[in-house]
Amino acid sequence: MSATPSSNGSPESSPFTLERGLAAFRAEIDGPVAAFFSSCVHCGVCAQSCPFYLETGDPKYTPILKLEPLRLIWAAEFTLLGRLKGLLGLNKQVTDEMLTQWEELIYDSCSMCGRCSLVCPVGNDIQAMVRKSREGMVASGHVPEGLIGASVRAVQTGSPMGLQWKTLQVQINHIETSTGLTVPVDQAGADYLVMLSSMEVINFPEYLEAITRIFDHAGVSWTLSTQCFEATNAGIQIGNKDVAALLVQRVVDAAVALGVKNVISPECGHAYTAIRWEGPNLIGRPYPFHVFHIIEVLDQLRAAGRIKTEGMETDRLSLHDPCNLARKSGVIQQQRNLMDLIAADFVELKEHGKFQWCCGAGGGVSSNERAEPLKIAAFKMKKAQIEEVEPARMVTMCATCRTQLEEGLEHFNMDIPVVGLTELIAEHLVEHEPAEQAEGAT
Amino acid sequence: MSATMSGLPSIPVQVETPAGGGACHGNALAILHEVRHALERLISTGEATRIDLHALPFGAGDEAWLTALLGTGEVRATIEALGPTSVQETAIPGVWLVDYHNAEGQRLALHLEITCIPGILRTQCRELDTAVATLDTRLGAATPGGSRPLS
Amino acid sequence: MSDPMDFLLLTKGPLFNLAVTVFALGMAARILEILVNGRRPNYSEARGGQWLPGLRTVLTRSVADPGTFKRAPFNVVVGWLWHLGFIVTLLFFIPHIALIKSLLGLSWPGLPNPVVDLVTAVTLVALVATLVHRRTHRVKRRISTPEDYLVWTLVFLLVLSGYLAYNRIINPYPLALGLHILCAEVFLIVLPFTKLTHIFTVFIARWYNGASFGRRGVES
Amino acid sequence: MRVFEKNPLEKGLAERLREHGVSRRGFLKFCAATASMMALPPAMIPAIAAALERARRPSVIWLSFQECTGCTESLTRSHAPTVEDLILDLISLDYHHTLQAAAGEAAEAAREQAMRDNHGQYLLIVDGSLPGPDANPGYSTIAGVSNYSMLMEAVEGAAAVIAVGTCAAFGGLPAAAPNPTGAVSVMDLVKDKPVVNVSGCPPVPMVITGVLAHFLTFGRLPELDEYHRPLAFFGQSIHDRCYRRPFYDKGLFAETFDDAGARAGWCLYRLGCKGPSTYNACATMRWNAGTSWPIEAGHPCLGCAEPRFWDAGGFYVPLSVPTGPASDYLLAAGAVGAVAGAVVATKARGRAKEEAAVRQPVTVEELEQKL
Amino acid sequence: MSERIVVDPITRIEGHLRIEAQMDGVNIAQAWSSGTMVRGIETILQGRDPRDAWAFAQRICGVCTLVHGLAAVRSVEDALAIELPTNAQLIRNLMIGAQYVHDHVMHFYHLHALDWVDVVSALSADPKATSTLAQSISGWSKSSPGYFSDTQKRLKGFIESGQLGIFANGYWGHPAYKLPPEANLMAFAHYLEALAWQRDAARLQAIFGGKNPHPNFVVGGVACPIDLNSDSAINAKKLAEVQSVIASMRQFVDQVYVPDTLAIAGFYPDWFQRGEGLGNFMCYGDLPATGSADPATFLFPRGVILNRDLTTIHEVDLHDDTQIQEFVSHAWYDYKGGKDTGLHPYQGETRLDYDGRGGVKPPYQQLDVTDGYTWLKAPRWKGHAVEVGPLARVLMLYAQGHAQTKELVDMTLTTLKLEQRALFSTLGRTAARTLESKIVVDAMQGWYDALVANIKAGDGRTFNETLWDPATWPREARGAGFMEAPRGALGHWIVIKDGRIDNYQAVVPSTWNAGPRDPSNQPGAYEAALADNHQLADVKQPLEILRTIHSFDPCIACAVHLVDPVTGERIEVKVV
Repeated sequence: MSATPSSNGSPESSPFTLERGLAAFRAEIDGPVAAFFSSCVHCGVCAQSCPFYLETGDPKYTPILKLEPLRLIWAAEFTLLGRLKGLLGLNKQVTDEMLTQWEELIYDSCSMCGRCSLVCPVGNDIQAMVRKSREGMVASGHVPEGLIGASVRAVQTGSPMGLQWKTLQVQINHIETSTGLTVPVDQAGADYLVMLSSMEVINFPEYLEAITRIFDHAGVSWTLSTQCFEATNAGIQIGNKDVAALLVQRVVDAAVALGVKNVISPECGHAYTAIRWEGPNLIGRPYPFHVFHIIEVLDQLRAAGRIKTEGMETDRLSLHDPCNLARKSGVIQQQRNLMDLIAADFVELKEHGKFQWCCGAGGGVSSNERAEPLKIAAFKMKKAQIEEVEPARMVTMCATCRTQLEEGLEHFNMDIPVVGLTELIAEHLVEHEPAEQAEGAT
Repeated sequence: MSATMSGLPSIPVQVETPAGGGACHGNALAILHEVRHALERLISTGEATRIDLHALPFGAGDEAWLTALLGTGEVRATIEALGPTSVQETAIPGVWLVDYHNAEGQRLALHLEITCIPGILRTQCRELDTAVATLDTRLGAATPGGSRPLS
Repeated sequence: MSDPMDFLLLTKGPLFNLAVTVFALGMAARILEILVNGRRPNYSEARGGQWLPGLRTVLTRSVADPGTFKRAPFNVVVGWLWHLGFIVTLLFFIPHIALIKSLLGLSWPGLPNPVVDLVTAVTLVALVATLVHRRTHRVKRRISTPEDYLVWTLVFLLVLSGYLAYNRIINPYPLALGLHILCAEVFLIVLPFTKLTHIFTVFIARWYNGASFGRRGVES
Repeated sequence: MRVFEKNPLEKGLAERLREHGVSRRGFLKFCAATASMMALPPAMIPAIAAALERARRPSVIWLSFQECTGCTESLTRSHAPTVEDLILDLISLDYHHTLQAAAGEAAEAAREQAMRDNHGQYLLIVDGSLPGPDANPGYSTIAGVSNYSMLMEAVEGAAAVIAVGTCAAFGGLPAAAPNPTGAVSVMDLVKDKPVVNVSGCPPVPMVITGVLAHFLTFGRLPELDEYHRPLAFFGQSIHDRCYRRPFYDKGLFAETFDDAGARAGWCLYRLGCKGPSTYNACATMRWNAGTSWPIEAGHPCLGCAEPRFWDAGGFYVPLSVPTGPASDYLLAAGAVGAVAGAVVATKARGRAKEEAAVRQPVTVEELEQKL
Repeated sequence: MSERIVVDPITRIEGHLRIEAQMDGVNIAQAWSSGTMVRGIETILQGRDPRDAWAFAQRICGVCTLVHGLAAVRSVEDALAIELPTNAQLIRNLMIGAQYVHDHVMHFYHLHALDWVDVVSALSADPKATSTLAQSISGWSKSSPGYFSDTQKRLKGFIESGQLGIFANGYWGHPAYKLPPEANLMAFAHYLEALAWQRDAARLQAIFGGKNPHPNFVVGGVACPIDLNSDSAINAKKLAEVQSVIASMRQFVDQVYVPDTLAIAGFYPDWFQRGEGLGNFMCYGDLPATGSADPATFLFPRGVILNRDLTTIHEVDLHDDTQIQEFVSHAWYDYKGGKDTGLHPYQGETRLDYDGRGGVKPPYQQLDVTDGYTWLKAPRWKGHAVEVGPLARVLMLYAQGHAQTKELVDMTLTTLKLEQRALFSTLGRTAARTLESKIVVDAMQGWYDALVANIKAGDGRTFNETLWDPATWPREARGAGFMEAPRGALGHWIVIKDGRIDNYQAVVPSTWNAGPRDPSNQPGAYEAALADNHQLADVKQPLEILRTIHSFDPCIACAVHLVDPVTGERIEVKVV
């Protein structure tokens, strides 16, 4: 499989230059990077954790190899030996050709799932370094078109899919009609600002409805913001902190404008990573609010006894942990607590939690049309896992994962529906008189 | 001037000697295996073997351990030539300990011989040449007035 | 300088000083390169601590997770075998302890020599196996650089020369010991400038990893 | 090598012994002792007897240069053969400062006479190093003649040269750093004659007599190692033949001279024993009629039979420990390295920071151009 | 110019000694003593581990093989104030004692006897008469006519072989030989017996020190541990061996050495009238009774006798830089402060300067005695040239009223019908050596008994570990290690800095005795002794010179080993 460079513009016309890229690479090198490269022994164990390698069998997808441009710059400029070699002109240079070649490795064949970072014997955080490498790739103009498109749309329209508030408003109206509940919008001083992802809004409208019902049931003070509803961050996926910071700033501005105490990240993995972990650093200061994933909030409500469910799903359910949520953010037990509320026949995939396998779509792979074959290949890992435990349905809590699971299972003709955990919870809420509930809510 | 000297006092201190005569540092055991092979050779082909114990790295207790293990047999002989040489059959028939000392009693060599009779015990053919002459001389000295050989 | 004793004294004297100098200079530089770079401030709200998870990872990363063990049993078993063998031989062979004591003033009890000898033999076999693996496994073959083979050769020669010297297979002994010390010196000299650096930086790398994940509430 | 042809009237050893009343058994015993002394297997005794039957006394000239007379003293401790048997029955010691009756001119005359009478056939024994041809000849003279001149003159007619003691064999103590007198070994100077090195400080007495006995018995020199030492005595290291070796193998070491380990006879490696790198016969022949040897008496081997043993690290420093002040280098270089590393990293960081200051943020407009 | 006699090499000594004597008719008018070999051991010692110093220093001499090693060890122990365990002190005393007796017996029979004994004359002895003579002087068992007959036969066979070996070119038949053939035969027999005996005597050092020559020592005690239950330590078996060696030594001294000395000396009364020389004698003292180094407990006392005045003993302080000084005005060295200055060993400095200081280019016939003529320095005590050695010690003991010494000296003088004045002579020196052997060998039994008693009392300590590690040492320290070596007062001075040897100096007995003239032209002991009433019967066979020189038991390698300890500079001198 050969990489198809996406950089179609001629170098002269492009604002992105090799120098700009190298500077971006350079800016990303810190102590951990130096420690990691100093420690790599070329053992190849990282390959054994990468679905892209495991399912293609092509050794070029070995994770550590994806970092070669970053490593070369570190070796040449950040080490004594490199400086000495540099005086003699012995250092291997990072070239445009090289970066062109590496574009596929850094974008198409990496979902930044972070599993390699967890198995590397010397402790190299490879995923973090892929993230860093993408900064250089963007600045030098070596980025897949799909990701550029998503980024441009996200900045220009507020959503990577071009979704507008009016579309969402239609959906809100529909929910209010069907549930008889009010979806609070721009409620200043609410406890929670709920963020959404475009994919949910478009593909899984039941999510918003579920939230509306659960929060109503639990008496949670929450709101949406017309100023900003999109939590996903194409800047993280493409790997550019300028774009990412811009998008994070919108969330922060909305939350600050409404004066909320908490922001809830939707059932979307990278959105959580973006606003929970990277956000404050992108804008260069701590938030005046807390950030939670919806699953965290639901589990808190459960623990507080504010969610009462009835009935159990009787078919065999299994759970897919989104990488960004579980491995990269430590939200692992919460979803299991919630599953225990409603699933009578819950079966774990063999490797789960922090050692779960990626669906293959994260890290912008799903926005990168060119990577479709790789994405499907990588999914085979998940598929094999699912086949092992033969669930009737899969449960997850990330729209990207859910889409990938649905598409992938369908691709392999497997009749296993995929549901979101939040909706599942909503389905089992104990019914109360709406009035009573409304009183409690006010 | 007094020519006396103090007598050798008895050994001044009591020692707890381990049974067997001394500690084995490891090499004595290997020798015993070699002795065993030599004995088998002696039985099957009649070939005699000599082992020079002096050339082996024995610890302080090794030799005592080895000789105690081999034990003491029936024959013991002392040859007085250039100092004493003691020949001692061990409790293992055919295994002899031949201990050569110089005139001052310092050991020259210590051999284990695996043979029927150690060579040094046998009468030396070279000296038989002079046997008759020596006897004649002595006879002559013993006979008043001198005597001629009987033949 | 063809004389074995001259050779031994050269390796025990000037060359050793040189090797130690280059090693100390290089290794200190390497570690400072890392530490001076440091980390950028992190403004996100921490879910867990850093120090303890970092230290925890320094230890736990030595043991492969079950999935990796299942998928790369050779790496795990042989890697363990020869690393352990190397460390045992290096740190628990009496003459090495004496050397370390003279350099650092630290000392500890050693292992019986036959144990070390056996461990060394196992290490050698394991090292050969790693080379075969490196040449035959598609990933390892793909990611291997000349440096990997150089380092393998040095490590192998180092262990082999020690084994030959201890078992007195090369004679005279001053030559054998001198060769072993020379191997150790070359090893020390290249250590800071090759992947051998990981002997020291692995602790830093693992700590950074553990701290980063630990901050996010994950035991890595 | 042709030897012993000069004096056809001289009687063989067996006959000489018989004349002072030594029996055939005594002779055989002498042969057994000789075999043991030459470190030859007892199976060689008949061959030794046959050779000694005919052996005549070779002329031996013993030159002493930069020495301490320890080697001669050692020779007199030999009990098989004894020094009196050696000088009366086995060799003709025609020049030897410490033992000879003559002095001054008479002594020199005896040497010159022996060299003339036995030209090409005498054994030349040397103990002590000597100032080399480039050193001041005044550093060591005998009868007004420099050691170098005397050696070269005596070597000319020698059948072979035996360098007794580490000084003669390898330069020894006088050649230890900084070698103030420019001392060299015999081997450094004698290239056209066979040289046997009987090293040791001093050599084991039976090794000196053993080499002489070998020459006497077989009329030739024994097989030598690469240092020209007789393999029969220097073929194995002290360590390989040490009775304390099992303790080394078990990892049991004396830590000091009077601890329980020292009393129990544990290995002396940690006290600096140079046994592993020292090739000599002490462990089997032992010293002073088998009375003891250094390790048996609790002291680590100094390594005295090896070249440059004086400069091979402290006598109480384990063999594996470097001879130089490596830990000082470790500290100093570590400090320098730390600075260098810090400078490199800081420079690289500085550059990255400078670039960050003038960094052009990526904009959507730029990205759009790529589409 | 009148005739100059040169004797080089002086044989039957340790080392390389040359004597030049200026004749005045048949009399020796002046003599010069020259050590002709140098090695530079003190320079070699610089920068090394002080704990290693003994091994280097020991190789100063292989004959008095123990003394330099022990003096070196003691210098370090003095510098660091290390206390010795009692057992270690007693074992060292036993080793020193064995050294004395071994050395003195070998000197008498193998180095000195042939000056008095005509080996060739022994061929004409009557074995029966020899036996009668031997039995008349001693109860020694080997004295039958058959024994002497066998010895004579062996000698005859040897001489008839035509290869005289070590006896070739001796001054046989020289008119100065006075012994009757029977005494010569007896002495020759004892020459051979002593060779055998000394091998046994040397075993004592091997038991404690691993080997002889050059037994091993350690700073802080002895290397051999004591454990009666171990095969690898000093145990009952080894102690019994020690006892048997001591017994054999005592027997030989009592029954052979002492009687032989008296018998031979009886034939040479005139040699009690020449060959003394200086009349000044010095001892450092030695052989402590206990573990402490308190001179009051020494068997050999410390002090100086001047001008043969036995009534006044002057005190000696090794650390006082005005007392012991070395001069190089007639040696092949130079001092920075000028060749006529004197330096105490702590400040000792020496620069090899053969060509610059009067060395004659080899090969040479004659030394330039107006300038440097030896590798020996000239040590002086408060400016006095002094003699050290057995005569000094016996005089010191005698002057202090040591009972056994008085008894032995008086017995000797009575037996030989001599006055006390006869002690100050060539044979007085030789006799003193014999008598002190008797004193020491008797004392050995006492040390042995004390050692056994101490072990029985439960004290097995042999080594003081507390200051073994150089990390425990002060940054700077200096000490003097002294000994009464068989040949006389021996001192090693060490300066330690940062755990390494900064300066090392040895001033040895033969430097005192064989040293050259000093700046005020006072001769050394040899030179003075040779100028004391010596006539040569035959200038071609200067046997008389050998007699007096040998009476000192020269040990020249000891005396010449000095190379610049201050700068460590190696001076390259190209010979034009």
